[in-house]
Amino acid sequence: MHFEIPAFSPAIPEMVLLALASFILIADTFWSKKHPNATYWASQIALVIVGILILFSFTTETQVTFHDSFIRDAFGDVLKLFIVIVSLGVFLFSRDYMRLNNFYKGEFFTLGLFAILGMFVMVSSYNFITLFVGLEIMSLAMYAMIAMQRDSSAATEAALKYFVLGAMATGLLLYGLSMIYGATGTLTIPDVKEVIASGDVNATVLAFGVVFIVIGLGFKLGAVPFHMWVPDVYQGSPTAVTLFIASAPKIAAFAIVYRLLVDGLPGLVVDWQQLLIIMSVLSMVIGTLIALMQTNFKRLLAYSGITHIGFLLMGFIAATPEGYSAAMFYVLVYAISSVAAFGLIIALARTGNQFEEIADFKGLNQRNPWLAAMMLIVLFSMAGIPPFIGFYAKLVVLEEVISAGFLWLALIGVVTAVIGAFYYLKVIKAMYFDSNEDKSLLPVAAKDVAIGVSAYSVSLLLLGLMPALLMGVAYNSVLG
Amino acid sequence: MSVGYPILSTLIWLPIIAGLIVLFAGRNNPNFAKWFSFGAAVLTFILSLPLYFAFDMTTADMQFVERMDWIPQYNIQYFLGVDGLSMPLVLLTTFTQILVIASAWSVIKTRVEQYMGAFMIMQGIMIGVFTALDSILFYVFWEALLIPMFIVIGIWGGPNRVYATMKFFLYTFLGSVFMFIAFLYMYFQIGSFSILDFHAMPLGITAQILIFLAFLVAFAVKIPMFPVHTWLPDAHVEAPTAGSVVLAAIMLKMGGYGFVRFSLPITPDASATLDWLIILLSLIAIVYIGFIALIQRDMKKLVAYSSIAHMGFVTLGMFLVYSIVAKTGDTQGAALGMEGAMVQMISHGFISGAMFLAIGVLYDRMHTRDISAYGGVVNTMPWFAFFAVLFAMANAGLPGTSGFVGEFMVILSAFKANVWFGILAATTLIVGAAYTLWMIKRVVFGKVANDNVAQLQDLNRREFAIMATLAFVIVLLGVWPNPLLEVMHASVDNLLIQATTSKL
Amino acid sequence: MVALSDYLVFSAILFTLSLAGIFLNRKNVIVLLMAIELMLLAVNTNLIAFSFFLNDISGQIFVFFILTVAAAEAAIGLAIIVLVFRNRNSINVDDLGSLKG
Amino acid sequence: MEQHLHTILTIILLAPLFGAAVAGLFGRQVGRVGAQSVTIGSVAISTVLSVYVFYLYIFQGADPYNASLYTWMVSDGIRFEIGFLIDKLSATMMLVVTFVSLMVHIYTIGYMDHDEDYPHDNPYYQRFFSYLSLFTFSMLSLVMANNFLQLFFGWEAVGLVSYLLIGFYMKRESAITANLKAFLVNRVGDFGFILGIAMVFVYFNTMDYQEFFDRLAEHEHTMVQFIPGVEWSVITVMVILLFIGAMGKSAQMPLHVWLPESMEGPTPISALIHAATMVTAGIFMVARLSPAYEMSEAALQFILIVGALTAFMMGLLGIIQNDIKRVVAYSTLSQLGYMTAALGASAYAASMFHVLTHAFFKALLFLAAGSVIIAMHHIQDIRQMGGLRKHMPITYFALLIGSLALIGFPGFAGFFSKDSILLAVGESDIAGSGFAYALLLMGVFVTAFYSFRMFFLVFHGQESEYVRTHTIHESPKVVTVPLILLAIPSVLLGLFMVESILDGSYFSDSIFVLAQNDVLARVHDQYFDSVVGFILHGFMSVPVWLALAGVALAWFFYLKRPDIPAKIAASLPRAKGMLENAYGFDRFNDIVFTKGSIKLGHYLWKSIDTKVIDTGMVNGTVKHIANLATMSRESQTGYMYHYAFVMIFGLLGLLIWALW
Amino acid sequence: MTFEQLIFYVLAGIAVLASIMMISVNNPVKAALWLVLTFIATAGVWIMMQAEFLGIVLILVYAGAVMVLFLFVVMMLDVNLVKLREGFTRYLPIGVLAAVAIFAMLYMVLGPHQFGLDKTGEPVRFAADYSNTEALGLQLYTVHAYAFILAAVLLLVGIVAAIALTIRRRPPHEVKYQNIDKQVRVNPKERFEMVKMNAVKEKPVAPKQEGDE
Repeated sequence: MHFEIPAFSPAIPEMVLLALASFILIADTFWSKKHPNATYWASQIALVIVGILILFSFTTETQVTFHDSFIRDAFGDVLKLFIVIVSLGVFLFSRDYMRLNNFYKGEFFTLGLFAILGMFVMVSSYNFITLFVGLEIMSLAMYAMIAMQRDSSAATEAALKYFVLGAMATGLLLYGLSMIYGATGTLTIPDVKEVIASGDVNATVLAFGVVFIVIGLGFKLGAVPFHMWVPDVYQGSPTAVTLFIASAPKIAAFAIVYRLLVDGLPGLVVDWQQLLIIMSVLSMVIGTLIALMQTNFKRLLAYSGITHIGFLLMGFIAATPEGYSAAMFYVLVYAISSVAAFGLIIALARTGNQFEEIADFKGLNQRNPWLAAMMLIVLFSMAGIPPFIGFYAKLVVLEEVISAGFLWLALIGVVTAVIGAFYYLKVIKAMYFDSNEDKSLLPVAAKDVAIGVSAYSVSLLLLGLMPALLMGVAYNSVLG
Repeated sequence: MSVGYPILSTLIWLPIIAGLIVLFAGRNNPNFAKWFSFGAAVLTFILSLPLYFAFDMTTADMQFVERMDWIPQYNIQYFLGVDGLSMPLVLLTTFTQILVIASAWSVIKTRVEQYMGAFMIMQGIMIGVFTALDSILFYVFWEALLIPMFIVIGIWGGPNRVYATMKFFLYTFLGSVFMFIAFLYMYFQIGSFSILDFHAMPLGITAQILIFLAFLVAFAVKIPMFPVHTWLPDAHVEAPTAGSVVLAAIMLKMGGYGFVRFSLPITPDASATLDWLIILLSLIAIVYIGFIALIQRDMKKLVAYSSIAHMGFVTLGMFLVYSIVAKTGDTQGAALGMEGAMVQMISHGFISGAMFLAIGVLYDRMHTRDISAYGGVVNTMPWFAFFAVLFAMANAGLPGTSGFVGEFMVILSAFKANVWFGILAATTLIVGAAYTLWMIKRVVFGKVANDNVAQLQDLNRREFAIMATLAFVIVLLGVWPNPLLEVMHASVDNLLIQATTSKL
Repeated sequence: MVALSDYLVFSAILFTLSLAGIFLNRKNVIVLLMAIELMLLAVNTNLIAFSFFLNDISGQIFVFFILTVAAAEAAIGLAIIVLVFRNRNSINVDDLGSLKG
Repeated sequence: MEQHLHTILTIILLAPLFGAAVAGLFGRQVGRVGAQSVTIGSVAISTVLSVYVFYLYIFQGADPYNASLYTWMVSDGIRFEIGFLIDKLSATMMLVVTFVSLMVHIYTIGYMDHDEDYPHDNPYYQRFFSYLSLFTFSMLSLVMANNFLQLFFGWEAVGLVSYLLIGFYMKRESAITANLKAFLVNRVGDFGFILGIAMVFVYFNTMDYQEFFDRLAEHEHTMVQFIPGVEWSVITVMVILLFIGAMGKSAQMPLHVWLPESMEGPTPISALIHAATMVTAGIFMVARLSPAYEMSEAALQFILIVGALTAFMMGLLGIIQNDIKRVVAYSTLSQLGYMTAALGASAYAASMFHVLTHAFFKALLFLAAGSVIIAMHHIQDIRQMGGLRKHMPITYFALLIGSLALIGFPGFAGFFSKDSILLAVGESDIAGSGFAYALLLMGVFVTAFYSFRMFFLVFHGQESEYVRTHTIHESPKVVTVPLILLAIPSVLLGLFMVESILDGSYFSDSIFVLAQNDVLARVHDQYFDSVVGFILHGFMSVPVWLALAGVALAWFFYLKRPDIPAKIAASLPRAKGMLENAYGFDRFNDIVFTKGSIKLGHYLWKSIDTKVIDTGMVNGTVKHIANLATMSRESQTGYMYHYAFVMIFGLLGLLIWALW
Repeated sequence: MTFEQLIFYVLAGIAVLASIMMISVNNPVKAALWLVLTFIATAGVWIMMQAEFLGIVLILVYAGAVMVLFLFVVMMLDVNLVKLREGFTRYLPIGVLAAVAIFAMLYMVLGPHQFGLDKTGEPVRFAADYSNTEALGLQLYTVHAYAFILAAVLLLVGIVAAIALTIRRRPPHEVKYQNIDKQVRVNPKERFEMVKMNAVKEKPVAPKQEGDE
């Protein structure tokens, strides 16, 4: 058998990340006693290095290696870069949070690095196997990170729920993949596309497989009716992990949806489009409705996240390159907003007041106007009010879905957006209009967290003023 | 047209940047916040004057145009310009802003920098609304305005402010998203978000009607028209004085502006088909709301309702053209209604602003807006009473004040369109006078009602200056509206051509 | 001769039974996990059957990875169950309802 | 010459405005003397210049002057101007307005010197002068107007000032109610008026009188449908709408209700507004637009009937009034009815003539009444007076002259104008003129009766308790001099004018009458040979005898047998009640319009705005969404197996969907 | 029915029956054992499909290791079985209905009319010397090397996670750890201190009186 050594260069960021993560894993056991912050800093440096590597190796050309199981393209690089950007924030905010809640552990960062590696693998996956393995690396690390706060019954409950349901979703996804394999005889994504395009396939089986795949993906994204884990996990997990779950994995999940449905199954667009429409509508409606009644802020963000996924899916429903780029833009915006939102919770959290309930935010404007303003930006951005970037995210997906002829879907979208605005306003109301019995000032606990979270929040405004920057990135990376 | 600097951008961004500076630097330094805001407002006003003096009245084209790419992916541009329809509104905004800032001088004591900052930012955004010629840019400003207003009502508002501000926000947000969808739909058709391109695009009747209805919802909420008006009284009642002023004087105008900038030129056939709806709602607003205003016990609520009735004239005047054309075959008389509507907007800006400021003056002293808590204010505050009666008369449409001009023009035009329109519109002469003057009677005249009234102090210099300025403008426009009208002739004529040229 | 459909239907039965198992053993987390293992078994059977009839080894490779993953997953899952039990002294799903609404 | 005249007219118009502004805005700074000097000075300038203009037009027969002062606005190709149309009609009115104003200004110095409602340092005094001057300005702008827009300006401006003046005692609840009522009732008239202007705009596309007159013929036969199937003549509808405005301003039934209550203002105002000027604005307007009114017989009929009814019914009400000012007020209403009736009979000149004479004698009456009120220390009830004759002889004679003029005693100014009207109506042959004539004749009797009832009760008979216990003396010079000045024209004015009025030479072409309607010409031909002859003829005509009968009856009832009126009143309770309620107009208005509007407002607010829209649509939607949200929220039970079930059912659903 | 079919049906039957037992028995230990049986029978089916390596792996790794882990956990946790069985049949009808419906659809798609022998044809039968393990290995270490490495990473994550989650460093007050380093370096002076005290005679304690507190 003739074997060719594959080109490694496209995977340098992954390799470096793996090496650094492994190094830190080992090193952590030595230095964790004396230098509790060493692992944190090492992880951040590792991320920066990887980010720089991605940035510097960026080309618009597409490279496929490892025998068609790995693809490096502009699309993937951009997503990876944003995963890094988002994760930098996640790590930054986590450290403080874990210290505050007495479960600071080096493993958190190493597992985080491995999860990021899993995401990278997902983003670059070009066959079902790597896609699946990447997904599992990420998921397993994530399960463990949730349960890391071992003494918290909420955290363990969340971990268990996430784990069981996640495993089930994986089973369904695999069942779907097995059917695609059965119908096309290949596991490689571009080959699947070719075989389907040739027409020599069992369409029923494919359609069936697509249902299972969509369910699996829907679960990872958190789309209704596969969303049930989302609120519980967001609420139960330590905020540092919620922050992680709500941001970077969404980017990765977006990537595999794109790889599978768009790269792999464009021939079945009629099938998955229908399914996504159902999920999108349900997500927007149910997510919005349930969010209205929430009192826990993290849970509220979870439901709002479900709604956002409904919007995100509209980009796929449009089924045009512009639509995908719109969805990509949306997911990037959503990830940044999530980091900012949860980061703000961490920035505010104190011993004895975790700032998880909406009621905790009462009178925040008097107690810390700056962070209140930051939260205001984040919430309005999420609500889709200009001039914040969240508005443009909605703008592009709505435009694309209208261009695809789904005017009614866009209408449902905007109506839910209006109803949804109510719950964001509820939080703003608490911050600005209500007064708290506790009128004491709430000085910033950790400067780095405050600065970081402000950077993320302000970026929502700045990007909103110059949306073409980010939009162009998404646009060019999908359309080439 | 050029004045040496990008005038429109300056007018938008100068106040916004000033507002941000105030927000940051004004903390713990309320005096700085006040003076800086005031200075910025005055500067903005001065810088806005060339709009009028360098304005070319002979053309309906956009002037002072600024245009550059903003979001090239979707062909969205940073595209600004004014014509005779929007330029007066810009000046109204810059002018009112000075009074708004001044009105809060000693009244707002908590978080002054946030208050001033919010209003400065609001000003920039409002100017953006009136000058944006790209629909997305327009929408951005349109929606962004909700944020500072929401905050202002919510923080410095009355006891029921949360309900009011939520209602305000959600109502207007709900209205405008349909407009947003309409923009997206039109972009999908022609690949451009430019309003001028929208004007020129062909559209089928079904599409037009849907777009028209989408616009209608957005603008009707903002104006507001019956039956989506109930947010306004609530918002006004709860808002702080300056908030009410901005709300009544400028934000309501955005709805009226929307009709002339979007509905009429973009969907002329739908407008022609559905003009009866607008006219019906306008007449309901004029008559029905008048009666409701009559029985209000809260001064602000009363003025808020009267605003709705007055804005009924605006919408009525704008949509008379089709009835007139249907009846007489040409547009003779329609321009009168249209210009009347525009004048009514400007004039209502001053008058309602003045009314709210006057109420604010009382509220600052007595901390109630309940009519029954007053009586005989004239005995202790003669100057205030002078201005109050003047403003009330203007509100009642007395000739010689600006309130008369627009109403007069619209009534004439309405009568031409349909006798009954004219008759119903003219009932405002009676009802409008009834509610306004009845309130004046109960508040200003009569014996000193109680000890609180007896201890009132008359206007201080600052308040006097504000009131006098407004009174001057109101009377000036009343006795000589021509300078205002001549800038809009060309644009109104052009608008009428657009509105009566079928797109089918 | 055993037809492909026979294998597939067999795996479909296993798959269905795993779903039924979820319904029946809704309270016992461990049995839930076992039902999921059953589901993976059905998936694997599917893949192997296709691989057999397509004469393509990659299906089996996939199964190999799925087995690997499932093992790791089981380890973590059980670790979590242990943690839950330590916290609540129960693995009854009914007791895991503090997060809701 | 033209430029010269233009400047003069501008000064006439603006001088009072300047005075008003100075006195009003800088009252404290200029002080009492300053305010009165400025206002009186400026009105005096206007008066002098008006005399000059009057001289130019009436005696020199100058050509009508029609020019624009400035362009108010241009819209839709129509110019809305502020300008002057000066001819004999407006020149006369200008003189009346400025002269009466001047008198009132002067009189006010004494009358307003002390006021119990205000402390002395309150600038009420300056304010009052400011109002008076402002009123003069408004009225001048009305009469000098050359277009409908300016007419409406002046129209509303006098309404505003009357509002301010009536409510001058702003602490009195009655005053501020009255002024609100006055304004609103006037607004009802203006409602018709503005619609009339709208019709002018629609059919004539101009606001300018001259253009309007020139185009009248075009629309002689144009019809308009207000209600489908019913066609009306455009001109008829238009002039009736305009006349509705006049009904409000000139207090014709049923829009007269504000006028009696407007007596809440200080007396000079009452005199000014109600005698000479504001209320005659309506009459003036109809005369000004006579070319249009002449084209519609239906409108003329309407005007005639309204006028005659007002003249009679309002006179009746004068009988039972006890407030001295109210008596005069009702007499004003009644006299306005006469003027209006004259308009209806196309006797515009006679109507204007009556306006003039009435202006003087009614001003005289009011000022005399005011003088009495001053003397009585602001007591206005005539039952508390009596025997004042010897205390205040000048006032006594002034009031006597005024009353004689009012009842049309031959030789007095009122006689000529009133008799012209009666004769004209009698000569008129439009439908309803007979009925109107009868009403007017009865009105003459009634007028005489109530005028002298008041006169006798005030000056003759026994001194009342109050008069005996207080020192009553004649008013100061500033009060009596205007009385004397006004008494002169009240006696003499008619003598000089009657001929030129009747032969149509006075107003000549500033008033237009169709030949077949020209009743005054017929009157002139039939009854007029010379002034003396006219007076003699008067003595032999029914009206004068009716008037004398009225005087006699008043003498009998109130001086001879004061018990009879009470008995009559007791025997006719229903008639008395009706009169006391002023035919129930106020009650009707109160119940239907005031309370009705408030009820309607409450209903609309509570049931539609609050209930249907707010509670139902807005909050209802919110509630439903909230309910739905709560329900959906319960789906998230927290139990993992439920989550799994949902996923499985989701799978099932999507499978079914995909296979369908 | 060929012999091959017979074996298939027997194995499949065992697997199905065992899995039915697994989902319906009360005791999780028994369920685990039934699952093991299912695995073993299924492994037989796999081997029939010439996937010998995977069949063996299934038995060794799955039945042998994973299920043992399950059993270990089940037995370690003292689970109240009675409570776990409550309402066992509550969702049975709807569960069966859903399962049957899903199966019906799966059957429609995967059944004989789609994948009958007439549709797919015969599978390729390899010669006896064909090594399934070698074929797998070749692929695994060449084409799928990347995935293979990732699988290693995955297992590493599993290890790290499991350790991080379950290892308990108990706080010092609960458990006394022996620190030899410290013990060796102990200085007697740190442990023993001479204190000089005056001889004081203790005063007798006053008898407690009532109401003293």
